[in-house]
Amino acid sequence: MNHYILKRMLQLIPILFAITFLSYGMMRIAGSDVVTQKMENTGTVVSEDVMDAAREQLGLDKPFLTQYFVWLGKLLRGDMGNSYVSGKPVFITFISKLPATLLLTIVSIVLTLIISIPLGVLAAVKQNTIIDYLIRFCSFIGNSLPNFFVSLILMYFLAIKMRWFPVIAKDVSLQSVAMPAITLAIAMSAKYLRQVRATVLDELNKDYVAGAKARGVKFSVTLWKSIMKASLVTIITLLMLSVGSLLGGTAIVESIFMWDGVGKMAVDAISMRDYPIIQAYVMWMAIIYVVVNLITDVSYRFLDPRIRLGREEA
Amino acid sequence: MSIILEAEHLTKIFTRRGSEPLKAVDDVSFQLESGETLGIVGESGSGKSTLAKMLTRLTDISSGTLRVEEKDITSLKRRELREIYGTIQMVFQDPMSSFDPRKTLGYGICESLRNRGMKKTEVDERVKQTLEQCGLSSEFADRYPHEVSGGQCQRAAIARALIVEPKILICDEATSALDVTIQKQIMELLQELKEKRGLSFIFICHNLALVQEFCDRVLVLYDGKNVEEGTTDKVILHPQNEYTKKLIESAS
Amino acid sequence: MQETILRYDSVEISFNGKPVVTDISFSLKNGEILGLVGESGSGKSTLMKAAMGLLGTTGMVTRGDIFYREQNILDISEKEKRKIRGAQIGMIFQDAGASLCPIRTIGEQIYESMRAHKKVTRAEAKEHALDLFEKMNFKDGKRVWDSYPFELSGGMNQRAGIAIAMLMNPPILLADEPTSALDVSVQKQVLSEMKHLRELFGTAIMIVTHDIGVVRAMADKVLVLKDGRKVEYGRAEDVLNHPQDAYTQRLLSAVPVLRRSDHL
Amino acid sequence: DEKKTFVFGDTTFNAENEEADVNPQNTYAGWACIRYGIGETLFKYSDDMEIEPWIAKEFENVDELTWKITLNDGVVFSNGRVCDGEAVKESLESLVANHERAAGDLCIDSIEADGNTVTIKTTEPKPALINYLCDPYGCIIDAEAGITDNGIVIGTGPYVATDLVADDHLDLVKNENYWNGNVNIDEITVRTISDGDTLAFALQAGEVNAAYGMAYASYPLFENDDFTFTSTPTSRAFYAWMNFESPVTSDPAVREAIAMGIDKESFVSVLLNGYGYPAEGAFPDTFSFGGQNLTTESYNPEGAKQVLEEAGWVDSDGDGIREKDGQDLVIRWLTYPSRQELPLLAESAQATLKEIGMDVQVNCTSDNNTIRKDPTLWDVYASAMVTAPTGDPQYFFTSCALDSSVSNNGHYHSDKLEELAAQIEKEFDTEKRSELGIQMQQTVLDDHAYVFCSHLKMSMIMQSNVTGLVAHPCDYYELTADLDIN
Amino acid sequence: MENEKNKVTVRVQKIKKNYIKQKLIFFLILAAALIFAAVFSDKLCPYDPYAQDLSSAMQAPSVLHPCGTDTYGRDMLSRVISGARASIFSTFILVAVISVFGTAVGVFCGYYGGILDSLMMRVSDICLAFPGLVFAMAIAAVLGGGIQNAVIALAAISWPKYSRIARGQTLALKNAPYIHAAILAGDTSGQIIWRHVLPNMLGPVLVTAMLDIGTMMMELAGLSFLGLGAQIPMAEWGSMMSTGRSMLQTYPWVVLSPGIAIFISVVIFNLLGDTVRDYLDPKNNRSARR
Ligand SMILES: Nc1ncnc2c1ncn2[C@@H]1O[C@H](COP(=O)(O)OP(=O)(O)OP(=O)(O)O)[C@@H](O)[C@H]1O
Ligand SMILES: Nc1ncnc2c1ncn2[C@@H]1O[C@H](COP(=O)(O)OP(=O)(O)OP(=O)(O)O)[C@@H](O)[C@H]1O
Ligand SMILES: [Mg+2]
Ligand SMILES: [Mg+2]
Repeated sequence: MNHYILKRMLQLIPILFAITFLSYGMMRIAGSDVVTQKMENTGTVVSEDVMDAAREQLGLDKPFLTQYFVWLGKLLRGDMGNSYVSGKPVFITFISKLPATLLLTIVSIVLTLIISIPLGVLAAVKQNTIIDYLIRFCSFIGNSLPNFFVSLILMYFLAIKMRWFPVIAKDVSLQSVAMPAITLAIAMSAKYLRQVRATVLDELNKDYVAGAKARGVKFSVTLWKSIMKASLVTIITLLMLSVGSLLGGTAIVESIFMWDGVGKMAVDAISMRDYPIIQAYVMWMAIIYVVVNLITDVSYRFLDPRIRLGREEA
Repeated sequence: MSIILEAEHLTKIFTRRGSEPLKAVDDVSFQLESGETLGIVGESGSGKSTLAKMLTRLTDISSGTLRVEEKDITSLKRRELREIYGTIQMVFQDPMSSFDPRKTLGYGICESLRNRGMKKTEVDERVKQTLEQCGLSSEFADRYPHEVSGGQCQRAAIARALIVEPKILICDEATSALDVTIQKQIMELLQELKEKRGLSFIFICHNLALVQEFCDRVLVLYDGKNVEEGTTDKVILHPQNEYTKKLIESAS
Repeated sequence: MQETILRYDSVEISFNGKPVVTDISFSLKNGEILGLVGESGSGKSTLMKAAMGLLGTTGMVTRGDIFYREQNILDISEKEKRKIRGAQIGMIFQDAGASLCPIRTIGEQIYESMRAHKKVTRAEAKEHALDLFEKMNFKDGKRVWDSYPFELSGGMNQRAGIAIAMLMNPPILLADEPTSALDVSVQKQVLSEMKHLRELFGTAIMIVTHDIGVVRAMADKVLVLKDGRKVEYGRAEDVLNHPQDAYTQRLLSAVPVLRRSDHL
Repeated sequence: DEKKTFVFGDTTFNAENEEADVNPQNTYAGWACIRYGIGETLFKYSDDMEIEPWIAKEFENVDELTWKITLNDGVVFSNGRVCDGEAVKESLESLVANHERAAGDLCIDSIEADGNTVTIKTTEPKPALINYLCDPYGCIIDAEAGITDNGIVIGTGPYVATDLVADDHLDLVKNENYWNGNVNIDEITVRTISDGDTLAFALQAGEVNAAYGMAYASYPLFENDDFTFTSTPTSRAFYAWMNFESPVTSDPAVREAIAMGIDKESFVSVLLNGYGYPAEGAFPDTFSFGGQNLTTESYNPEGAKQVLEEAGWVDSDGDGIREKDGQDLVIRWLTYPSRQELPLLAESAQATLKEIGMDVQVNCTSDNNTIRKDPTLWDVYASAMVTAPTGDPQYFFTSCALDSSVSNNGHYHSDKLEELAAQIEKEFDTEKRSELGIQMQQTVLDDHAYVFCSHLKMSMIMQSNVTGLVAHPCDYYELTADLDIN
Repeated sequence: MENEKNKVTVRVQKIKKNYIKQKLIFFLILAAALIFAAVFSDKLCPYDPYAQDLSSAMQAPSVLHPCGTDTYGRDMLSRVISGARASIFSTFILVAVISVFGTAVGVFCGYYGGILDSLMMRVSDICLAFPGLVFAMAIAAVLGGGIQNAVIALAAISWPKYSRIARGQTLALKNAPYIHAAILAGDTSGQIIWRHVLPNMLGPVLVTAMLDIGTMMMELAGLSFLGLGAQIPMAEWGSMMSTGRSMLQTYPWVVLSPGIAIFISVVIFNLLGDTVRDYLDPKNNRSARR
């Protein structure tokens, strides 16, 4: 097991290398840099000399490869550099914003589970009845609303009409995270509900369900003890795979709800060409993605005895 | 009689991540003469199917030598093997799954002829002929696997193997999925082919009664090893090996 | 005279409105073994599933009745059916391993099934099960109890499935090709255990098989089916030794027989 | 009695806008310092954009290079330190040392402090020195007290910054030592809310008391008794630059047609919901050198068609687009999305110019600054710029329209303009500078080098119980001591 | 007993007919109608979707303008119809490209295995681990905004999903007896992939693709929100919603019209996907075809 985890961690190294190099390269060919970007936003004019001096100071005048390896060298010494825009250390900035994003991610995943599993199971069990159609219809709605639009609707109803939640998050608290998390959860639930339904339907068709029935076991017992347990592997795979896209996809919701997390930070950093921040973001997201995948694989071993005890198939 | 297929010290080792390598077939040698029927028996998991796949090179041979018509085919490439498949053909255990569910039976049957560049009209004629030979009317060519019964499907599978006019036919439990009446029809068909065409058979089966009825010689596999070999009557009526004895004991 | 415990009365079973089994009547007495033979697709499994209420959403008994001890088990509520399933009528599936949930231990599932019908503790259930395992010639009953289905061989799974069905000691056991997935040697043990069960508890058994040898060895009566219709029904000796119907004759003649001596 | 708290929502207070904190010596963060009432400058602009006293009482232009400034008595920093000549000297010296733009603008040679007077010597004649000192970077801060890690400074304004998280919020409390009157509000939070719709919802929900920077489309929501608007024209102009190197826009007829083909009135009244002013020249009418003094084309599609027709641009193949010498009249219109008015302008110009037979292809990208450096990639560049940040006309021309201008990417050249620029460089008389400013605008308008479309009407919306929040033409002053909630 | 035999209980079975084929045809027609609308959007628009009339801006839905008008006084109905072309075509092209490319890579890797397989799987790992947003924004920055580039950006990060599905399927199919039979028939690897592997894995890929049409519409809308979507003045549903979002309270029809259009097409393609899945499901087929 430890050996396995170590191996996976080692696999991370080339991925990180490739990803950081890629993002460095892309940002470089993207043209424009933080110096011009800054100038434009203020709507004023600065001489070329001043801008060149600023570039030299940031090392932006050096060739691309030199810049990358300088960055990498610093990184290996534990120094992620300073933001070009705010001048603050990248690591501290990133770490200070990460909890907000993690909270948002976790709450929305939990919400997604709470919504999609019961509804998905219900739709599967009541396949082709009015309940099934109703649930699926709702999932279509959830599937066809862009999340910036969902946020507006939620703000309008929950904050303006109902006054349940504040429009703008004042702190990193459950009440503040509610609306952004619901926004993310709506789209995800719509997707997962259908996956859960499909998975449960698959399980329902398996022989062991008939077997349990023939032994006189209550359907509800079979449903929760066997079917759910069997479906959980698929559901967890789906969820974990989406953690990656979720962490990256929070940007829009974060900036709409003024949720001061890393997604919003990344969007701002990209539009400002703040390379050190972008690099840190890309790198951390990749690490989180790989770690989450690792956790998924490990959790399979607990959920599915076939993987835990059996040999891997050739 | 000449030796048409010769296996020397064939071994197949499966390596699996995180577990010991498994010798599915362990140093098996035998010879098949033309026109002869060799039965292979053994309990489930003893390596019968693996051996069959090695003989057709559908799986790689870990060690040993395999010769067909005196030609060493042990390590031929997939491309070079295509020629050999004109000599050696195989009928699979489960007839339904050996046909592509999305293609008609006819498509599967004539695939080998088309690959050999035969003209369409000629192919159709041959398919019709072969199907009839196997006791199916030519309209079955247009059916899909799920539209026919297991017995019909198995006959189509035999037709597919026979259409290239091979000299060796390997039947991997070709009848065990079928019920006795259909099984009997197929056995009769095979018997007829044997007599008319002088085909050589390798007949994998766990039904000793069938083996006894159909085979000239028997080879007993146990745990991948060749534990006993000899004429059918000798092996079944006077088994030497402990395992063979047990097998025959429980069969009756 | 033994009591009739299960009775099929002019049963017709349809899938999606199309009858696949028509006009089947027979009865099963206490301690009787009925062999069900016939070509594949003739409706053997369907007949059994009908008694268990396992025909699914598309299947239904469209004519006739099935009585369990004078109670018509087709028209009772799902709750009452559940009480009968397992406890009164046990079933062994063709692939009994697959009728077990792959990710829960055999023990858990045995306990769960027993709990569905009576109040037992886990320990009692285990004791009971290990007892039966021993009788069925399982080498290591404790290990089986703690194993997942995939950790056991096909034969072991099949036996485990049979054991679960027999544990509840149902008066009726429906066995759908219980041994065709097994090695010949294991096959023998299982069949003898089923016979033993009948001797001990007077269990009535309905067994589907392709193996005429099995029928000959076990069955008291034989029902031969073809295309969903009854071809022949009667005492085993009569049907097997003096088949009346052409199909039965063909069936019997197709069975290959192993010669154990040089003489024919 | 109860504390009065006030929440202000702003879409523009963020690092992207170079307002990462409130330190006036950090790029453009001085805007936040002055807007939110933390710092004050020596002089300020009146509503007519005239220089008024603030920390300083008066100034005297001793000679071309020497300025003597007298401070008000009793000005104190929020920490209690007296803001005397020495404090101002320290502040300005630290500014010049740390802020390149300020150093370049002010050209300070030396500063001397003597009690309440400060004498500044410049290295070259700087007629607009006092104007420059009104720029937000000129906020006088207590240089001794220093600047905290998160960029908080001590100023003389009515509010004191206590907490700051860039791109998120700024907390202010009442300056108990305020020198210039009574402060009504005890605590203020300035929230950065980058999404305009969120801000609108927050204002509706009452979570913010006043807001700046919403989408125009949201304005009708607040046109009722619960809310109050305050608006004023500013010198932020939305205008199009012509590329004189492009084969199309180097044709004077095309430029003239574009000038005639843009419907400024409708753009302002419909697309900006009336929250803007059609522009004549570079500066709004509130300035003495504003657009009221100029003559330029108004929307006249028929006239534009005629101009093009006469210049040989005709639609011969009937596709609605004119061509000349086999070349279609295609205008590549470069602009960027960060100012919500620009895409609106592009889209409306696209439609009106289509009517006169031009095919406008819009490229709206945040990468515009790189693209516009290459004159082969665009024909018209529409941008937003504060044309007179210092209340003086010279800045606009030196930065955009002269041979020496860094941003003259369209390579516009006019002998006449160069000459006028040389004059204004040396002119100290405000009235004469105005006059020159008008001539210079007229020159570029006659060449159709720029089309000025509209000026921003700077608008803030507040709950109706808020008083003392008034939009100012120069965009600098927002939260003042007058602010109150009833 | 004898008497009872005469009274045979008869039960009527309610036959739930499986209208899968009809359903499939129905949804195919609807999808075809959508695509038709997209292709012939020019002809179907009651007004020129790009013709501005600022004097009639922001009109509520009426007989003249069933979906109202937008800020520029353009007819919303015409814009929604004409937006079908950009939205549906771009999602179609996107989904087509990623599903074909991803499937090809997956089949290739799954069938041949080896170093190439590990390499491509690492590449797809990298694509999956790379934050999509950064990728999209970087692409937009390199190539400029615009719907094509948004499509390119999404394509670059979405293909691995298909290659994973295809690879898994291929690995499963590779050892199917009928593949062995094809080998014995003398098929080359290419012929096996083309004749047997691809047709048999089409189902899951096709279904994923159908469902992806909705997902990708959402993703495009999200990119539009960030200013990376369609360029002015192109009518595209996602960007129409994004630019119109401020008008939700004041002029709701401007944002709801494209929203409903997205909803309808997402529903149609989702239902089509579901039906295709049902249709390809052998369990349904057996009873339907027999
Ligand atoms: N691809 C494979 N990878 C790993 N092990 C395999 C593979 N194929 C077969 N085996 C193992 O090799 C052994 C022999 O299998 P094989 O299928 O040849 O048995 P068999 O004699 O044909 O059995 P049956 O009568 O059940 O068909 C078994 O233990 C099986 O698990
Ligand atoms: N769920 C179902 N829907 C429709 N038809 C069905 C269904 N289940 C069984 N059938 C049909 O009913 C008939 C009888 O099937 P059944 O499984 O009872 O046969 P069997 O005699 O048990 O065959 P085998 O020996 O192959 O198990 C077959 O023709 C089969 O196709
Ligand atoms: Mg085998
Ligand atoms: Mg059956």
